[in-house]
Amino acid sequence: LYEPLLSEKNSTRVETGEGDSPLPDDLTRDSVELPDLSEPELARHYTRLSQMNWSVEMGPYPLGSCTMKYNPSFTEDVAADPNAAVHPDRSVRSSQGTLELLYDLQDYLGRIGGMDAVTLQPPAGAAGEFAGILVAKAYHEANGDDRSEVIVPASAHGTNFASAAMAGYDVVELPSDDDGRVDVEALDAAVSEDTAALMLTNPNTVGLFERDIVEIAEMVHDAGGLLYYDGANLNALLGRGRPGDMGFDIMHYNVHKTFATPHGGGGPGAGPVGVVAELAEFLPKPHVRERGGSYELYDPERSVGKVHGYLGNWLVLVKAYAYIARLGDEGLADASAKAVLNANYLAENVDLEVPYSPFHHEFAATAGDRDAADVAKRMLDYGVHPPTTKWPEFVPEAMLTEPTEVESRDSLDDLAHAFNASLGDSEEELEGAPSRTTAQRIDQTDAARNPRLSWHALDDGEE
Amino acid sequence: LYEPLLSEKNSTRVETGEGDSPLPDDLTRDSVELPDLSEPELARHYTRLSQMNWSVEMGPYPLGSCTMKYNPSFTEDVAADPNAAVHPDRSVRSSQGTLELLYDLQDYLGRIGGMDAVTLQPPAGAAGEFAGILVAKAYHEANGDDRSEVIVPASAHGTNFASAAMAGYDVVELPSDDDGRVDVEALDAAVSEDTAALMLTNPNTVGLFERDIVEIAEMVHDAGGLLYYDGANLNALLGRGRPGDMGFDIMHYNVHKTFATPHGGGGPGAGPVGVVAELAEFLPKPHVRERGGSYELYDPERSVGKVHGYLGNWLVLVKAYAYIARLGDEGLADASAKAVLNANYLAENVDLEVPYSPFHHEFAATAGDRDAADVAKRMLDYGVHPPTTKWPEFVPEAMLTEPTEVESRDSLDDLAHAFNASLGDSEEELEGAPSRTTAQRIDQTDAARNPRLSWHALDDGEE
Amino acid sequence: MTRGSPYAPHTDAETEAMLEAVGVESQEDLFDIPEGVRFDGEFGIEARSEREARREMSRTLAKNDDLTEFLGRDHHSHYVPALVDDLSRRSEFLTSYTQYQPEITQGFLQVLFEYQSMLVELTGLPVANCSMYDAATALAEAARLAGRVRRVSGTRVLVPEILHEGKRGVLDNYVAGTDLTVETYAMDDGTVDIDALRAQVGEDAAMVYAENPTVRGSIEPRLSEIGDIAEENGALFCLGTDVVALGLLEEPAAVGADVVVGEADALGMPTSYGMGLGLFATREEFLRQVPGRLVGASEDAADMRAYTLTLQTREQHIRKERATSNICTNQAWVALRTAMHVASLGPSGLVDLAKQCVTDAESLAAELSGLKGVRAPVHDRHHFREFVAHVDQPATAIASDLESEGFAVHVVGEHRLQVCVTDLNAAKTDALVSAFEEVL
Amino acid sequence: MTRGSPYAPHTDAETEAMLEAVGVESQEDLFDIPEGVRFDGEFGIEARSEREARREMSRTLAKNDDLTEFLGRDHHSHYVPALVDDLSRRSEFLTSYTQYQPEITQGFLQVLFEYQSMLVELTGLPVANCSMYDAATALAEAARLAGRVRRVSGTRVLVPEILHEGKRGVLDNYVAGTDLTVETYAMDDGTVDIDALRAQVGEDAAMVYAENPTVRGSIEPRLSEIGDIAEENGALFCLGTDVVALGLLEEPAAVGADVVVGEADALGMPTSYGMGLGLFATREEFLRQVPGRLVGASEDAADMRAYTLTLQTREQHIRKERATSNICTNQAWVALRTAMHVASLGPSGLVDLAKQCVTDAESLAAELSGLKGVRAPVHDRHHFREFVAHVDQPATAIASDLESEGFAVHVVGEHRLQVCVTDLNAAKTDALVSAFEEVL
Repeated sequence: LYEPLLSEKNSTRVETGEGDSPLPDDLTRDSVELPDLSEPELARHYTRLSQMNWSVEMGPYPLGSCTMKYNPSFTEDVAADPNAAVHPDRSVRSSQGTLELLYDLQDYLGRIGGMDAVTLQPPAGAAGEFAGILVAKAYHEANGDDRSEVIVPASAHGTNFASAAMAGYDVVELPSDDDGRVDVEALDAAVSEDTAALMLTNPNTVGLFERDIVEIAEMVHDAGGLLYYDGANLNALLGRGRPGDMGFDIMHYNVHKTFATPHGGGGPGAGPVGVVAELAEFLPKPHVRERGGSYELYDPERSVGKVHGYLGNWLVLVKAYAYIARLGDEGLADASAKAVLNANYLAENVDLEVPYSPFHHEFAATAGDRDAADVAKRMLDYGVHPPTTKWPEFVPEAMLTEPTEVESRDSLDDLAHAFNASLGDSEEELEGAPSRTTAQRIDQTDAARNPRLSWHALDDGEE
Repeated sequence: LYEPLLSEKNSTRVETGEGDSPLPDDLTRDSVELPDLSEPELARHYTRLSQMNWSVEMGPYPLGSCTMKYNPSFTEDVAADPNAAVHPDRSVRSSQGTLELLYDLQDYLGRIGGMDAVTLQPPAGAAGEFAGILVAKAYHEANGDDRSEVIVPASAHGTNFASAAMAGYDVVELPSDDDGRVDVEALDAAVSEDTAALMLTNPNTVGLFERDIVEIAEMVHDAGGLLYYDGANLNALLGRGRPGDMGFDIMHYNVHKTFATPHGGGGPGAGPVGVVAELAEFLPKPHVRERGGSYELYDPERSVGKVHGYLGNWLVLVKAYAYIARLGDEGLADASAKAVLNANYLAENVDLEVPYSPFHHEFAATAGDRDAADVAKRMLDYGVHPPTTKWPEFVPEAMLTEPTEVESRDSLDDLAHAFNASLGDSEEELEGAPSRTTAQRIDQTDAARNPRLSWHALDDGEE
Repeated sequence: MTRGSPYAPHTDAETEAMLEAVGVESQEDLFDIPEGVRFDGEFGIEARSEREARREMSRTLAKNDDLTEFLGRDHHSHYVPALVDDLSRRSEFLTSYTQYQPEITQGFLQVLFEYQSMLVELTGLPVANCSMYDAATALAEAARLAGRVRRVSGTRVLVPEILHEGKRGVLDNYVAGTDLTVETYAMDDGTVDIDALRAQVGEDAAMVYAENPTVRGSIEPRLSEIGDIAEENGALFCLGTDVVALGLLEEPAAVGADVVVGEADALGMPTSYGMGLGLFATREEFLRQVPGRLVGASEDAADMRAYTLTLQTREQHIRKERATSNICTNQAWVALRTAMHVASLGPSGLVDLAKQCVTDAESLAAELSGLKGVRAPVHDRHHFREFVAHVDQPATAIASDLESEGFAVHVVGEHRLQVCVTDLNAAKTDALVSAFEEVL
Repeated sequence: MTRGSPYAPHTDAETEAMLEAVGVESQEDLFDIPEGVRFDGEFGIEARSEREARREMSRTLAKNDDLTEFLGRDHHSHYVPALVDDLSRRSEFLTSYTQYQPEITQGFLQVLFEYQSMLVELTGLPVANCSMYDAATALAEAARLAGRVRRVSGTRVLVPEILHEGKRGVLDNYVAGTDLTVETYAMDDGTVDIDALRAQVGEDAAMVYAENPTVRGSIEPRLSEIGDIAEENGALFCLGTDVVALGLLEEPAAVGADVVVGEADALGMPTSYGMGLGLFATREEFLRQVPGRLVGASEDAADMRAYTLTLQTREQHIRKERATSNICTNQAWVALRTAMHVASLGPSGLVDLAKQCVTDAESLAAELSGLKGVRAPVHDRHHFREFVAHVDQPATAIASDLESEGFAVHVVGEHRLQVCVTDLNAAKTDALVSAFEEVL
């Protein structure tokens, strides 16, 4: 299986001066060289490439912390509605459909997270984190409160650190306790009048619920800080517990995780941010509200401003709305139940130790004396996608596994088989893996040492 | 690669009496047992099955006489227009859009074939043949002319024989001459006052133009017979010659061949039938006409009646219309030019004798002392779809090859390579082929000797 | 880049090189067409860009009025899950050809095998083909089968007097080339008049055809008696039905059906101006007389289960004029969609949908009957999806007025309308009733 | 079959068996949530069937008025070929995750590599990442990059006074946590006032940002001078543009651009309420400071070319708070669509489309200028897609009246409207001009 680059098939250089040019020469480039192929050739190119790609419609995608669920087809049709294809600079009067849908989604997300106000502007989870931290910062500044630190558990997603840093905060890393949860004593030591916020994921990145969450919230609040909820693992809690009820002040939602919008090979996502009432005036602008049966945009009084040029990833939000409307209360609660059941059932059938429990929607198994990354590569040969490996770091040779609710028992059994068969294979087989895939093991080191980032950078003679 | 049957994944038997039944027991069945799977499981089932299937978007599909061209995506979108989803029993007044489109398509096809009137009712090419022969029969009967025979060249498509027989005609088979064309002397001998029609494909099934077509037409007409054009090979003639101009009285169009509607793994197609003015009153009912700017349905005066319960395969006709509208005069003429060029270029590069020429859109190579079917199976191992084999029968070990205009020179070169590499392989390799495919060589004899036509017929223990 | 066909990939340079390889100077040189019958290519059809073609056709289609259709009469549709559109449009399915090379078309073959299996389950008959064009051609093929099989000596095909005109028309044409004749038998209050049929049938009958539900939506209460009458007279019993009705109504095999025909595209397809999917199932003994394609299971050289088109010696490309039928291209992709829809529903979903066809029709008939000047259903029968309503005023006028209100119903008699309700229009029944009140 | 989530495949029996295997009695037993913070599951959100959800949302969206939009201002769209919708929707692309296992995601990686390559060609810069969220975040990331790179010592980011408010807002937020400051420089007749800029820039500038075309559609005539000014003062030159403009206007590398940002979704996406695709390209020397993902070529164990995400040590999941950016999920699928659209156009198609953006805007401006009370374009510049028109009457009133006639335009001043024309609305310019006549 090998598909040449578009440029290797046929390229043409076109002079912009050919034919009539509506611009003087000094305003135009001379020429442009691009692939030049017919529609049938392009259709085959992309069809073949698609056949060289794993997806959630092909089989399990148990990447821990990524919540790769089935993406219902009908949500695509809704997003393709011609009436959804509107420009953000239309008048509010002529955009009532869009605004109503956004308003209702704000409302749904508020209910689901136990939050009082929700912005839909952040175009991804990390952008949501950034927006949320901006809100915290604006809140403290409004109080004349100069705080310089954001506390983040060592096991947190890398984005938490980066988002806090982007907002100008110093990041204070918090170690885990022996049970894999927040070390409350360490937190007590870390929290101070410099603490702007504590960012937490709950269940955390090994699937454990932070049992001391109420105490943690009190500690942070007593010090004048805010509690931020990273929504990456919200799928474990749907209908079972709400961040707002646990004392969180700010949270983001990852709609491509919890609400099954397609991940699209890397994006687009959407990272709505919910806040408690006290923080609503700081949300990004504009915001949608309802007045006398119609919907309007307004700028919250002390808005942090913009985190996206317009109002975010609209079409993704439409799909998230569709998913929530389809499931309703009963479906949402069932999603978390089955996600947790699946993780527990799978762990039961995988021949690996799981150091931390009781876990919920995901578990961090340890590959012990095997290299977790090699085991993962070998799993590819058994026709499944492997879990997240070597993360979180405090679990040795971690294989962080999240099957989600969409897997059937049969497919979990297949997945367990792939784990166990890989573990039973020799070191040589592991290091030589994968061999039954489109590409064999790819040299990452060389890719980074000798970056070739476009077809221009490839040697002509290379195959 | 193996995908279990739906029934092997999960089936449930449901009693129809469960819950409230709105009918008395004696009007209902007791129960029904069907596959019982969730949407994610079904999505994966069909996605995996699709990945076990060749299609024209994967590569060349050079089946001679089948004209497997690229099917433009946009035609699907047009057919999915909600306004196309109408019921045939609506009033004419409320169906003007559908009727206008059908009327215009009748007109387009008339121009393309050089015919005076066209019915769109036949749901496939063979149904078109049947409808056309019914028209011929009605015409003769209207003339008080009792004719019992339809003449068909030995090299014709099997449907010609079957359609004529279905209409109650005796089929007279006409041999080919040494040049691969109609044997005019033999025709002279065969034509008589019993001749209802001669059915011809032109270019014929080895791609040769029937040079004596004008003489042939005269012979048939002089005997009081009609000349029928089988449109299967019309792609070779687009914009170059029209059946109506050659003396044909009746013709069918294969829209999934000439006009690129997708073949759908076997159908649906559409087989419109064009006739000269004299025969228009015999066309199936109802027919579309325009009166004072609006469109209506009417029954032609001496209509042969119905060949489909309604008006045929509407959604297929919409796609054909879209294709014709996209190409226009220039595109249609280019399609035939490139189809013929591609066939000639490919033949030039294949290491096989092509006994008959000058061929147009397709050529019948002979595999000589190799088994054409085995060569074809071996070609599968080289990643292409092979040509039609062992047909037409008068070409020994025929490999009837029709690349169509959509192949690029590169893909024709790949195809030639697959031919030549297969021919270079040993008998053992040919007989053992294919080995790199989803399934290896399939036992056709056993399938027919021991028919297992449903999952009910499979032994439980079978894998 | 390309001029001419946007779907021909040749650049000018490539065309030149290829002409040179072939050894001719121009494309025209490749055509061996006598001068007298050459054509100059001027059809007078203007080429459009993709965008223009879409816009133009979209405008044309928008000339169809925006009506809520309460229409049925052999062309039914139900809500099609998005899954079906999405997966059936995958090019591997949509743009593939008939499975003449089964080793690389196992996917489609398996889907067709599963489709056949679903129909076997639903009809109770062991052989189902993988499609006819529509119910009308399926019925006509059934009659031709009856004319061919050895155990039938008669030549008369009996069909109900209330029958869709399209079915009758196709049947007439399909048997015109045989020694079969078609005649009608009487109905009694919308379903078969059993006594009349018994009296009429005789030993020279080749086939008795009955429908359940009928084209009027009535559910036949005495199916097995019809089967018995046919059997006793040496005729085949052909039953017409549809794929949803099969989920609830009596199993055809259980009432003695020899052949089952009908529409299967009530599942899987949107309303599509009568485009259909003919289902065709029969007994094992008629296997070699079946028209159309059959997919069977077999094994490959590695002894794995594999699927293939089978018993092709029945077909026209092998048997020519002695084939069981001339059908070649069929409705395979529609069958794929139907199979996907059946699988999406599952057994409970199918049974529930079928029950809804009964209850919704019943409720709507009752509501209409509550209006002054309307009586429904006319027939004292249970109904499936649709029913006939008597209206005191002229039916044509009422239908026309309803159309102005945005609703379409059938006119089936001077004072008779026919109304069909499915999950697609069920939410609009109140509006229909109001419109009736308005126009009565 | 299933209750609860329609996308969880568990039958009751399977659930029971799995619970037993796990060793608990009920699903609830698996949740380790203290009683005080448990939730009862009652959000008050009603579940809908797929059909109901579609119908309801379709009705809601239909509340958007049916307007012909002549709107642009950083959110542009062109006709998207059906091919792009069809192929991008293939589930192998749409439902895949980031390519952390490159051996089974070569397809998407190659598409992203091709996307990067197209941007390299169009910008003339050797490094393009595989997406930012939108032009605004791309600009903001460019400023942060300028703040990080060694050769820049200044801290002032200079942006044009005419700038989309969304870009300015995001930029302000992205630099708030750094020592960078943002200030505006003057424009002259719609494009950069070169002399004012030269006077203002100084040695403490970190970055000079200019746009071509501007948010008003004006084509910048003195780009290379801006580049020179930036270079002479040790600042980076960041150029904002879009993927169509790149097909015709001056090549950014040729005018000294260090970073190119802008919207790439002008190709590949329908109008989508501001959803974007931030393009980001830069010089080789800044490679390790680039935000976002990069796809590189490498080899696999069989020495075949293969693609992989590379230089990930820049990213947050490795480098945490020292990452070049917090971006993780990006707009990969939009980039795939854009690449497909560019490939569909080919070089001639892209150049032609860009030329059309100039000529259509020019023609429409001329036609509007022909009306009494309108003058267009206001700026004595060439324009791309859009331009500003002076209207004698209050702009708000005219825009509102035009909306009643079915057209949307921007109000950008008391007496200024902005009008954008692309292939999507070009067929309606006559109607727009008539509507103007109507409302003036």
